[in-house]
Amino acid sequence: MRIAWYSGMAVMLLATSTAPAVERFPPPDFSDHELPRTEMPAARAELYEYLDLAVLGIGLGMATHFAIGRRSRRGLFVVTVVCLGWLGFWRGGCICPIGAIQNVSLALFEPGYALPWSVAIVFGLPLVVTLFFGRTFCAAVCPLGAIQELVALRPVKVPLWLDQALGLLAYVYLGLGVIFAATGAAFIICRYDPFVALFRLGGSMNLLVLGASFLVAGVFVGRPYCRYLCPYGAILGLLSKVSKWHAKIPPEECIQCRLCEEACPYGAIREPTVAMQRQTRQQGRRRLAAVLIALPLFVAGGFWLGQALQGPMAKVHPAVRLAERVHAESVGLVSGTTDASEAFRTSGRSLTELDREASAVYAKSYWAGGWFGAWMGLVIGGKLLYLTVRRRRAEYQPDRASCVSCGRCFWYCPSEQARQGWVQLTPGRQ
Amino acid sequence: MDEKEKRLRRRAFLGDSLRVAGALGIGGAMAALAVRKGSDEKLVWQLEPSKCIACGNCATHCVLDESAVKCVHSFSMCGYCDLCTGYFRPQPIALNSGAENQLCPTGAIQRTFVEDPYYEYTIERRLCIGCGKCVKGCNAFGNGSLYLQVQHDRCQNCNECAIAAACPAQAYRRVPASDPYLLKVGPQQG
Amino acid sequence: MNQRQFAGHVMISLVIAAAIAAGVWSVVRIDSSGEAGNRLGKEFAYELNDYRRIDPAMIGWAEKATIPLKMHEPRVIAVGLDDSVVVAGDKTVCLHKADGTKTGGIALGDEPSCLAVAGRGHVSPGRIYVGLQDHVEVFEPDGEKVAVWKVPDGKRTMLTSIAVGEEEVFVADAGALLVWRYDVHGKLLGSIGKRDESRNIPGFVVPSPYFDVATAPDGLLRVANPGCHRVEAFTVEGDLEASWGKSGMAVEGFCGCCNPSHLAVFADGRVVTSEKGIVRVKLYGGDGVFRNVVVGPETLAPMASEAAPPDVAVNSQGQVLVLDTKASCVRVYQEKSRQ
Amino acid sequence: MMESRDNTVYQLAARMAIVAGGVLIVACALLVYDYARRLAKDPFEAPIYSSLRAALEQQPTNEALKEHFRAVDLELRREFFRQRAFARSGAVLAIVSLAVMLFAWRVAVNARRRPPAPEALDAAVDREAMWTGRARWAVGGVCGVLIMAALYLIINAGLSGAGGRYSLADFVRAGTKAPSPEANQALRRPSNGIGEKRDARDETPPKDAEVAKAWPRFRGPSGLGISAYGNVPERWDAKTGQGIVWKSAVPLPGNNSPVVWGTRVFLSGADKTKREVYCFDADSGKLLWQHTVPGTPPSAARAPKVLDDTGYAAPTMATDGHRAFAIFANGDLAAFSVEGKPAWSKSLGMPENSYGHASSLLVHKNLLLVQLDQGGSSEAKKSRMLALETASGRVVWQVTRPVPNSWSTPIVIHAAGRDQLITAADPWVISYEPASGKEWWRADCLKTDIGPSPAFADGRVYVANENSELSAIQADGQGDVTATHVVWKGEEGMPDTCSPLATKEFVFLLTSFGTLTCYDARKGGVLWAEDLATDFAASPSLVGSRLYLVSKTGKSFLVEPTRKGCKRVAEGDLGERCVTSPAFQDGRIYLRGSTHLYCLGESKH
Repeated sequence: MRIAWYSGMAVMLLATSTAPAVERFPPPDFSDHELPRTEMPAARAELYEYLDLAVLGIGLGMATHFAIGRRSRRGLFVVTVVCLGWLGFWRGGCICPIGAIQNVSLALFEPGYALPWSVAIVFGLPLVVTLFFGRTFCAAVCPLGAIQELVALRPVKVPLWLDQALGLLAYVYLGLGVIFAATGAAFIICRYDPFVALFRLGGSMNLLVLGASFLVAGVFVGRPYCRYLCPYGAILGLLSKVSKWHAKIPPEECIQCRLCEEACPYGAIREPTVAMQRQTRQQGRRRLAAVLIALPLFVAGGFWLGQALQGPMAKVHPAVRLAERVHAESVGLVSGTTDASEAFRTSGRSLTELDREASAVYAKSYWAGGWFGAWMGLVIGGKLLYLTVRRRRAEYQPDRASCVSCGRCFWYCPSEQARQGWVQLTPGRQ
Repeated sequence: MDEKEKRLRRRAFLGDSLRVAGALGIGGAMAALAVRKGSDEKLVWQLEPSKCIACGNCATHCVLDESAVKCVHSFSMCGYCDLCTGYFRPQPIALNSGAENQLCPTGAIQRTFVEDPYYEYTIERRLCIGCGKCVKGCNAFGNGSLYLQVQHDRCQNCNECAIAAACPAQAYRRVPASDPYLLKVGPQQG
Repeated sequence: MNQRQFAGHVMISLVIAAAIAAGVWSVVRIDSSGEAGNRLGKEFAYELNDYRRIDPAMIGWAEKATIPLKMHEPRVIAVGLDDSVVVAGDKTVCLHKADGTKTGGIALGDEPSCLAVAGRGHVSPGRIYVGLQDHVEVFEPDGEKVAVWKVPDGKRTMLTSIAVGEEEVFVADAGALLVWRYDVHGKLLGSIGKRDESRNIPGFVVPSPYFDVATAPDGLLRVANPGCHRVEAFTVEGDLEASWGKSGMAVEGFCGCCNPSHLAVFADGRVVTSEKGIVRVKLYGGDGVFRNVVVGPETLAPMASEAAPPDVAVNSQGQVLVLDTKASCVRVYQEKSRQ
Repeated sequence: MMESRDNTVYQLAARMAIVAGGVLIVACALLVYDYARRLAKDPFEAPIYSSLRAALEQQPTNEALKEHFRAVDLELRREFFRQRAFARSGAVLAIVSLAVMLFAWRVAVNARRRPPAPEALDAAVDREAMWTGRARWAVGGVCGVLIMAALYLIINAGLSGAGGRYSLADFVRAGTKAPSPEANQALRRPSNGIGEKRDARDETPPKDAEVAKAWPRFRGPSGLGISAYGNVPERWDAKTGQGIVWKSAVPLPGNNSPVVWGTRVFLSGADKTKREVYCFDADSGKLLWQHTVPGTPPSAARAPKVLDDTGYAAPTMATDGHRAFAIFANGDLAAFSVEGKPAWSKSLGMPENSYGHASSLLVHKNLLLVQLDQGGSSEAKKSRMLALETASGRVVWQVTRPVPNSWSTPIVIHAAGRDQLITAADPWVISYEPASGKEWWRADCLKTDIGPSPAFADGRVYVANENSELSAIQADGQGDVTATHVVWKGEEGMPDTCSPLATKEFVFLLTSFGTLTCYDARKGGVLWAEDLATDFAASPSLVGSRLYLVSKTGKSFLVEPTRKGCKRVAEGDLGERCVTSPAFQDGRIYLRGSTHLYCLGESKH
């Protein structure tokens, strides 16, 4: 990322440049006038950092408590509103664990970059909680999830096959986010965060329109960002699969009433399976074998295709774009200059130096593209594997990867209603 | 305890161990990345005045409607000119504060008489939108005492600063929050 | 599914499709790398191009030769005996023959800020005077250091120009806002140009470190008063005899806050000036009437952000020598009508 | 009772939601309107503002006008900040109304919340198998979309704004070679580079007389194929060695013709991977020096696609007596001092040329002119005419040409009192001012692949090509002269690669299969045609009143044309294939065969 690059540049600048003459030129010798001092407002105090982390921690705890322990939708709703207010509108949605993926990735690949500890906590805490309790972070704490949760008023059912296929986009986004952060090109997840402009009540019109379009779509398609794009959600979904105390729908015995499945706005509830026919089973086995054989091929093919993306990948980095532009200008392929090329020429930096930097990014992009392609191959192969392996379910269960523990289904479950004492079950009604 | 229950319990234990190991792994990895360089200093965005070309992107690419970047005046570098090219349009009709002579579109610079032949210029932060027009004027003819800085009472300190991404001179970098400005300072008087 | 439900589904599908379309449209339009510029109106743009453009008919000089310098940052130029070219910068003084071949160099302890070479009428012709921020060092042409002259009250001292007469040496001090007058042995004889209403001297206004002095054939000094956009003529005793110059971006005026930044005087009294901001070198008559342009910004500062003024010198051939610090060379100009 | 209460709540909440929704829509609409207005109407761009400012500049002392301007300015500044504040309050209003709407809507929904009544499912249907099956296909679809997107990116990978065909990799061969700082300097120091200028100082452009004596470019001093010397050999024979002064092997193949300046003969040669420039001693045939042309960014590592008939070094070199210039099929352009020191080199980018780039170079005064026509259609706007400073390689001017790829070489003529650079391509014959690239005139005369170069005599430009006609254009027009300045046209004997040769009296065309056609230059019309019964690629040349024609097999014909017909004066044989045009010097002819360079003339022994 640039941070390291910038600091490197700064060191070099200090080492090579002498103070320009003008900075040594004294101001006039006033007879009776004191030079004013330039007062600058201080940066935000670190105290707030602790406060934000505390809100995150308490929010996570409360959300888990209401989703797993108390099984209270109302409690979750309150946590949702509070967290949206604090982390979203008050703090402007920065820094969030979704964006923190990139900081972590940069820290992994750029030895000069130290991950700020607050970012490490923001990134790691929800992961650990998810490992034990499922996606309670998504349920109420994440401001991006919260705002979509609140607008999901008239959800329609997205067919499961489409839902699964679109879910792949989150892995694409995750891969790209990690790769571009690793090569230091950009933090694209932050760049295209759809709600950040809404949280700040202003900003570029494009971002506002993007946020509004997600909200409008979100009225009918529950949590479109979380389900189909959120890269952090993709990670949490994987972790949630192995969670120990994931939210369950029927507290005791499932009566197969299908109410919860109808009620879930996110299509996360899976119905019980029927016994397979022998023929299907054989076919399934063959298919599984085929997918297992194809999986390494997908990965290899992905790598091969991905490394060919070296050029376009490198171009995301500003240094590569600048180097190309400067060269193109110098051989007359393009006419005129841009702000960037003009700034470069006046900066006194040598083209060789820029080329060296750009070439380094370019060389890195080969591997970046390759690994991105391999990742996509792995994801697609893995998804096919998931869709091929047959699971057995005797009752209605949430799919742990897609379920965000929002708790909407609790109210609909007759068993839950009985347990909470909201209704009296009579043998006659059953 | 029958065989089945035993097996289940073993599985549960195995699962728990894995989860605990995973949690420790995540925590450990994060900790390792965080303490690696021992830099526990909080960082904030700032722009390097010596690289800035005053292109005006600061005024419009900030996530805030009113940009966090505003003009700053280095009093110790100023020439206190009567004809300040950061204050006056290139060909002013007269050297007074009439609107027809002023360079700043929002009228954010104040001009006060100090003593013959010196005038002092101060930035009215409230009105400045960070377009950098005066910076260009001052850099072209004067000492470069007008320059742009991120104002930390306004800056949201985004994870990736939107202006940094749009800066053609790549003049943005992170600086320690305890010393969040890159000020231009000339020799003090006397 | 009844008709109403169907209509509802169609509506919802349309709304979702519209939202997706709007989202994609906005994502495509996001200009995160700032390539589309700042989108501010033209009132927010600083435009000097109209003033930078110079009517080709005004340019009365043509580049005859270029003397390349092997310097990182040349700062000042002077013409010595037999039209030799002396350039200082990079903590050295470089001596060249008139045709540009390098003949020698003198190492300095610090960055030079001004330079002059004694002419034929001087007691020791060819002596090189180098100003280094707060003192003057005097060298023989072979590089031997003869003397070091201190400036009184050196706290605010910033030496920006030296002019060598036959018996005296004048040193312009942008910090003290006056011209020091020395005899050839380094004895301080006094100062010139201090604000004095009784002698009708307005004083120098020097808002930036460019403040030039030159000797002229009429025996008077020519001193730039950049803050007032004037060239002033003083007697060596410090009486203000005449002044000329007007401010303005247009070609006949001195542009910006403070110009001219450098000047040089021909043997016939014509004055060559160099300006910063709109980097141009111009020729004025001895009476201060604008004659023509020697070279304009298109050559000296192709990019508008390059604003530093080039130092200028003149030689006995009637040529103007312009020190192009960016390209690290001396450009030699010859008047077209004399070609 | 419950029912009715719920109903009331629902009614209330629903109305509230509708009202809040209305407010939200209004707020959003206002915001969008405000945004559009802000875009469309910058307060400071109000007409009154600029008109007042203009008026003030006219009358700088009009105090009333000043007051008026100040009042307007203040109002506009207020308006500017008002607009900004409006956006802010609009956003707050929108968010608040959104919150209210959501709350009310939720209450309404809750008031009417009923447990859903799902239809009974058929327990026997294996829905799991059904949806996973579909999902597999859908995943395949997504996979396909991703692959398509990747392929699109890979194919369109390239430099934005430069035809999309170059990337950093082309500029910086990773690690192989740091790009020359020259390219950067050329821009930083637009008027000249320093070291170069020193050379340029003692180096004035060659005088016309010097050029006339030399053979500095394709088809001689003016590119018209006319020798300045009459005393050149008429007969030679490779078998016997008769009339051959010397013969030297040329290391790499190339279909370019020799150029000569003084005692030096320049040639270039190239294959798929290497590009070289050779300098031979004109008297002895000794190879004085040879240089590999450095690959300068964005010189492409991959070899260009060329036809064998074109080769990798089809363009003939040019020289101005100080430097020799060569261009190759991959767009690499290099200058060497005649003594053999590399002067500069640059790449113009891989020409997109279906047969391989073949237009030769020429020098006019201090400019090296390069016709770089490329692309399959003129719509691509890829064709350019460039003028580079001979001393530095700096691009002095370049213009985009409305033509697709072509293979002809431009000529510089002097007609109608001005220097004209004549270029021929499909369909335009365009005349430019060589010093600036300004267009003088153009004529729509040619069709399809243009190989022959234009010819010029007596104020008229002649162009011809297979599939089009021979056109005689009066070179004193302005703008599109197709209808006004094409004096006559001819249809017979159209050449494919051989350029026309024009004199005051005649225009000669030579087809690739050996028909020499003679037209009346003044009035047009065929005077005669002669079948030489062999294949030709080289252009005809004129020595005195005689034509020299060299066939592909290396046989040469010397013919004396008259108005009635032609007389074959002599024949020669080079003994090897020859597709290049001869260079004529004092008593000598330099001719390049497929593998050797020949000097023809009086043998010394």
